Amino acid sequence: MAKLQIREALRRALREEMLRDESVFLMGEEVAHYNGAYKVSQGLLDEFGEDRVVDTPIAEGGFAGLGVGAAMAGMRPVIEFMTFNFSLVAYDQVINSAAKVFQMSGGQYKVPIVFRGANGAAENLGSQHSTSVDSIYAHFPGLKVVTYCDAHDAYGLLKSAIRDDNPVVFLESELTYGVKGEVPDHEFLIPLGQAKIRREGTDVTLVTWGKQVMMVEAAAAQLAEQGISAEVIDLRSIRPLDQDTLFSSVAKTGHCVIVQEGYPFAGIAAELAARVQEACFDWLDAPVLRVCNRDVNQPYAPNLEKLVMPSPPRVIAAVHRVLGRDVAQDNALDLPQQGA
Amino acid sequence: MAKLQIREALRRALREEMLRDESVFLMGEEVAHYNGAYKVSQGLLDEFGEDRVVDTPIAEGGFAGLGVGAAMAGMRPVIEFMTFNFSLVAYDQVINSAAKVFQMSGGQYKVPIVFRGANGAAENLGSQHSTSVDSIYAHFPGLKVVTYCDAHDAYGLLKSAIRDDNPVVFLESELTYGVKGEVPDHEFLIPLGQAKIRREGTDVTLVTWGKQVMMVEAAAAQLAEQGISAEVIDLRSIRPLDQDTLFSSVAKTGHCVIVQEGYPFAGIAAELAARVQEACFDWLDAPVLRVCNRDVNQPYAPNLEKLVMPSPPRVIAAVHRVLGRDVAQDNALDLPQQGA
Amino acid sequence: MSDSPSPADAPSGHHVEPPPADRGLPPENPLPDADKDQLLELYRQMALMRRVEELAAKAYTQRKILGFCHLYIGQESVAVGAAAATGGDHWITAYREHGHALAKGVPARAIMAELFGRETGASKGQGGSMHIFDKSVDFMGGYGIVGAHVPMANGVAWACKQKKLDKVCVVFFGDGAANQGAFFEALCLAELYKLPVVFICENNWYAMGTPLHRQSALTDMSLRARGVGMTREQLEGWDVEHVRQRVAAARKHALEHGPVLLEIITYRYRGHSMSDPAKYRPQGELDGQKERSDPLLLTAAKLQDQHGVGQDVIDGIHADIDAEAQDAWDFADQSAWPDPATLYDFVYGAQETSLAADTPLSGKES
Amino acid sequence: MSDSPSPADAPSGHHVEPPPADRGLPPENPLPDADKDQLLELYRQMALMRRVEELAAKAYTQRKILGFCHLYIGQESVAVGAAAATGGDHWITAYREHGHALAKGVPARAIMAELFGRETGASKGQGGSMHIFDKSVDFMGGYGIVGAHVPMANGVAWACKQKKLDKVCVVFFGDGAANQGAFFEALCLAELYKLPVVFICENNWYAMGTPLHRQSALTDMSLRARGVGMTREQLEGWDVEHVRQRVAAARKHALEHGPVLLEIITYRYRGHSMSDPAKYRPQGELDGQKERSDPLLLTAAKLQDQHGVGQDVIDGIHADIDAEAQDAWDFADQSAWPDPATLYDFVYGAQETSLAADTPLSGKES
Ligand SMILES: Cc1ncc(C[n+]2csc(CCOP(=O)(O)OP(=O)(O)O)c2C)c(N)n1
Ligand SMILES: Cc1ncc(C[n+]2csc(CCOP(=O)(O)OP(=O)(O)O)c2C)c(N)n1
Ligand SMILES: [Mg+2]
Ligand SMILES: [Mg+2]
Repeated sequence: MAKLQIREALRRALREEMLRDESVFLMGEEVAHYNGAYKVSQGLLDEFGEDRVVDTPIAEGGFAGLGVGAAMAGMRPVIEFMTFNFSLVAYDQVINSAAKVFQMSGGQYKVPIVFRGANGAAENLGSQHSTSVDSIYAHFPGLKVVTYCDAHDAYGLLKSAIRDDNPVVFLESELTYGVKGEVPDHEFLIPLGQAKIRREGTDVTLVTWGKQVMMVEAAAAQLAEQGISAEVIDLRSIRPLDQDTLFSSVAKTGHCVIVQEGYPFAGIAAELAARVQEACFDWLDAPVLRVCNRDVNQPYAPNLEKLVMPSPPRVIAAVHRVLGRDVAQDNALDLPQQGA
Repeated sequence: MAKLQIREALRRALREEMLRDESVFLMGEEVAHYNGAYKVSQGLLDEFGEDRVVDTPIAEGGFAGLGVGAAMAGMRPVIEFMTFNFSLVAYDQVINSAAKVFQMSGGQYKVPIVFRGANGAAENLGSQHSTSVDSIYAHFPGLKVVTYCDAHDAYGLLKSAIRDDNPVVFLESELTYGVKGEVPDHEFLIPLGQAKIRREGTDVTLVTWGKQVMMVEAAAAQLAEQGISAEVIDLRSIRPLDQDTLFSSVAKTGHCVIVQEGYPFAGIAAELAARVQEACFDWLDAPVLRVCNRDVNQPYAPNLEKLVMPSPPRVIAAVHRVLGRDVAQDNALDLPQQGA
Repeated sequence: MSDSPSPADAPSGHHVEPPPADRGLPPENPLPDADKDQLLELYRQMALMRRVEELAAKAYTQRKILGFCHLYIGQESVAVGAAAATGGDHWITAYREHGHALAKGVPARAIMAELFGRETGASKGQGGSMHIFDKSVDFMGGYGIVGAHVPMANGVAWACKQKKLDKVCVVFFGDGAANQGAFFEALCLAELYKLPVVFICENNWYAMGTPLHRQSALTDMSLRARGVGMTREQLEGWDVEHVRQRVAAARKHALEHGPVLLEIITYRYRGHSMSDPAKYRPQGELDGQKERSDPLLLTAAKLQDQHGVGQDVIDGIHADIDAEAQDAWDFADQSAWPDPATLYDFVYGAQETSLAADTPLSGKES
Repeated sequence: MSDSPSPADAPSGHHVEPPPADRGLPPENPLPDADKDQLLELYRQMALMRRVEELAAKAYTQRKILGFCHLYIGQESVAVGAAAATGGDHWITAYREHGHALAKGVPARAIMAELFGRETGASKGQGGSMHIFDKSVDFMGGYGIVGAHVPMANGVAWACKQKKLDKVCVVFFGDGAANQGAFFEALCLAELYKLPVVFICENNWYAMGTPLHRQSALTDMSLRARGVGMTREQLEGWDVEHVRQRVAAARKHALEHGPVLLEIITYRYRGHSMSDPAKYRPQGELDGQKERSDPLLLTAAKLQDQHGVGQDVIDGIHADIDAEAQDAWDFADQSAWPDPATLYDFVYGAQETSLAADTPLSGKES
């Protein structure tokens, strides 16, 4: 069993799938000669050549569209957005082309494509480079939306995403590419649509995904010291959503806090809260709470940015609230989530 | 008091604001010589000339961006998307430019711009022409998102949107441009951020906005015949959100059904459900339910499209469920909201 | 100081080409001229196309067809001429695609049934007028977001190139679409990767109600190619045989050297869609156009004048296509509505590729 | 068949222009040559720019500046030359904008404090390195989505035109940005509406690690203008005085006739951002470049050779700017962090325009 960085696990998945299937190719800015802005594709150009590891100009809409056409014509493109912030200039291609071709064609044309890249805030990148796009893609039927928290899942999920016959938005993180984890040496896949219980607990269900999993696990560890037993669920795939695992947990704990990186308004956390309160109404002892980014565009100043992001103290405060513990509220900054 | 079509009420608002303030101009495809694809801007070219009523090529990103720059430089552009489906090619400009300039500049540059146009399904237009964009704009701080259900509100809200110093996404509907309603002859404005109780009731709170208001009112009338007293709330403005009106109503009725046109997953209905269950947990006798589009891309076939959209029978079924009435469930199509 | 760079302007080590001169498509026509039978067939296709759409217009007024419906009448020579040169290639186009679909081999029945929203439609009633697809003849749709399908053509061509198929992708779009960023990015990428794409801008002089000179400072849309170094040609599209030849030349060039932008001048007789009365046309323009350069009339005249085809033969063709179009209507009208139980069948494609972990690796290392 | 349309190709009633020849910017230089004092001032600005950025690089390694930080070192002559010609106009640019900000008159202190994320920063610490704004000098940012700010320039120019200000909008962007659809749409709209915009493509030969010839089939980015009929010029940017003259010529043209696309050839000495080691450069390229055409060296030589300026004067300038740059650092370093209580102050602008219904109508009917 090797310890791999997440970028290495992703690279191994990419490489194996490219070896396995000649129709798989990787395309995006700096993926080839530069070996990837975050070095995920290091060495792949050398191994597979310019036809299969392809540098593009800065034209996300153009190459996302190219990917969709190639997928319809029998290829399996992996389109890298250097970060998903830049996918907004290609938003129409992902929503109106990739997600709809299968339906519009009455099921004739499948679009087996992966859009992958770094998502969400890294650190101190300002508001145009810190957007979490989870919610604005998961909103749309026809797309799958997948993410991971460690090298093991990164590997197994990316392989499944590439083999999937539908468009998959695969969300990575700049901040965790270098994080190491154990990945078995043998090949394996993780089916899309299965959440993972990262920590078992009895008092409260904490649900999250992506790089926030580690943060929530840290919060859960601190809660354990306070005698609070938190169950931590990593969704891994947002669409399809493994709601059963979530509901069973809440039925057991009676309390639920959802932690989402990104804007709160009509985010995935809202979707989960709406579903949990509907399905688990009789089991809930308190309302479902959400911990999200504060409802502002990301400021550059590091002291402000820290306030914006979900953090262990904010998760712990929410757990205290949901459990009715009389502890200082999550601070006043939570209140004015709506401006003017 | 005149009876005006909604398109006439919008036109009156536009015209008055253009008379009042020379910095207001209207720009979009076919708004000038063709008098608007849906005739909202009929006659405005003749009155105001080509500098203030401006036809564009089909380049939504380009003219949305032009609008943002003009707004920063002291104009008040009203940018028409022929329909909001086409705004997806300009999505980056709305999100990363319009919504963020005020924040990125540390409050130096305001962006007083209105993006307006038809939103959501008209009828039988297929999946690329039927998208409701409410949720994917309301997700973002920095934007305001406003809509209306009748000529009166269309007039008063559009005027406020144009005068607002922030970017406003103003959602109209192809299907209701011709619907007539009373509009007082004197000038008036409706502040953004105030919901309106369209019908008072005691048993259940029905929340909706835009063209679904009429549909929900029809459902409420049928419910009344069954002895169920439904309160109908029209949000009018999604951002800022008048949650107090909503919470007070639910505190009174103890039951809430949210009706949203558009995809359910991480939609505005989810946001409202999440907020209501949090704020009104102790008042709720049953979970908050949502009635949204079914979770599919819009099919063209008229028989299928009817199944997809919210409708009085679906609202009534949800009300029965939320009230615990033992009535036939909303049909089986509701179940598989997640594919594969 | 000159405004053309010399290699000395560039940092050392960089490869700098002089700005290419305007690149025209070589003027040679690659195909032998269409003979009488071929021309008769082209005529038949154009006439069928027009007849099918006339029926579609009638069905629309009877509310058998709903939503948007954009007719191609007047432009028939473009699709038919292009099909005669690229029948075996991939096609992708916009919402005004009934004609393209028919030319590419989608049966009239399947087209009409799609317009009627029936389960026998080309796209099973899911697509409607704007989204006709037929994988069996490589007809890849039918799209409603202006310009957005143009980049997809590059991907289709990419696949052809990778799979070493001797095929191009032909993509059709309007003069209005040539203002979209998607179109520009598509040109850039196609030229950079030298993809076998034939870009066909059907310049019918209007984008909805806006004439070309009010949407663009340049009204020769083929000139867009100059901004990216692409080979181009502007041509009149009235003569189906001429279209056939020049599209064939473009196809040849695309396979041998890389993409071509053709702008084909044409004209639509109807409004933009069924709901557009088209009052924005200058007086007499439509009539003058029909008289001067109607594709059907021109080809009929050529058949008679140059190939000695009698009026009876032409009449016979019209009788046949009337019957075929009527048959398409009847078929559509009698077809069933899609089954509501299929509503969720079109969200995600069933998995065909194995997700099993034991699928062996193949390729270099296997 | 020729590939140039004749008016006869078009439907009657339409206005068809022949395809314009390549439109070069008239070669006349509109300004008198910079005199000694002016040239000294240009030199001072370039030297200050470089010094401020050297300090920024140092601060970055000390983690006083975080996130992305893109240095402009090597390109100084472009911003400084352009400012000398358009100092009173509006500017809008991308993330590599420390130099532009300084040239346009944003104080070094406000720039450095913004990089440090302090409340005294140009954008109050909200923006950071990529989002510097200063409304008081019409410096309109600092944007991070490649190409997306280019269309905004049209709007600024639109406002200038409507308000009958004698001003242009100057927009800067990179060679990489000239592949984005947003850029193309901006050119189309600017030319259609004849807006007073000077588009400046700073061709520094790389978009991140990708050299120009691998991002674009055409490596003369000014040729993009030909696809939309715009006036254009490609020029070398090493000589600040030459940049000043040609930007002045473009400004004049923009005000009198409509937009201009200038491609100014330049070179960046550092990596794309602070985290890029820039290993992709061919051996010797950077050194050759510095030797051959460093903007500071060239101008210093000109001052000495043509204007008899002594080394002492040059040294004096450097002493001054060292002090000014250090002062900016100190100012930034001692400034306070933004107050957390202001976190929600930057979501929506406070309403300044009256929403009162009784505000009287004005204009024709009032
Ligand atoms: C992105 C986008 N913007 C606007 C529209 C609305 N619209 C549909 S067709 C059309 C005109 C297109 O003109 P052109 O490209 O010349 O094609 P033609 O209709 O003449 O065949 C417009 C504006 C759209 N469908 N998509
Ligand atoms: C839409 C978008 N895609 C990708 C990026 C990542 N990115 C930032 S700068 C850059 C290169 C830009 O090159 P160029 O336009 O030549 O400007 P330069 O950096 O050379 O000044 C890239 C790819 C981005 N910021 N925005
Ligand atoms: Mg057209
Ligand atoms: Mg560059």
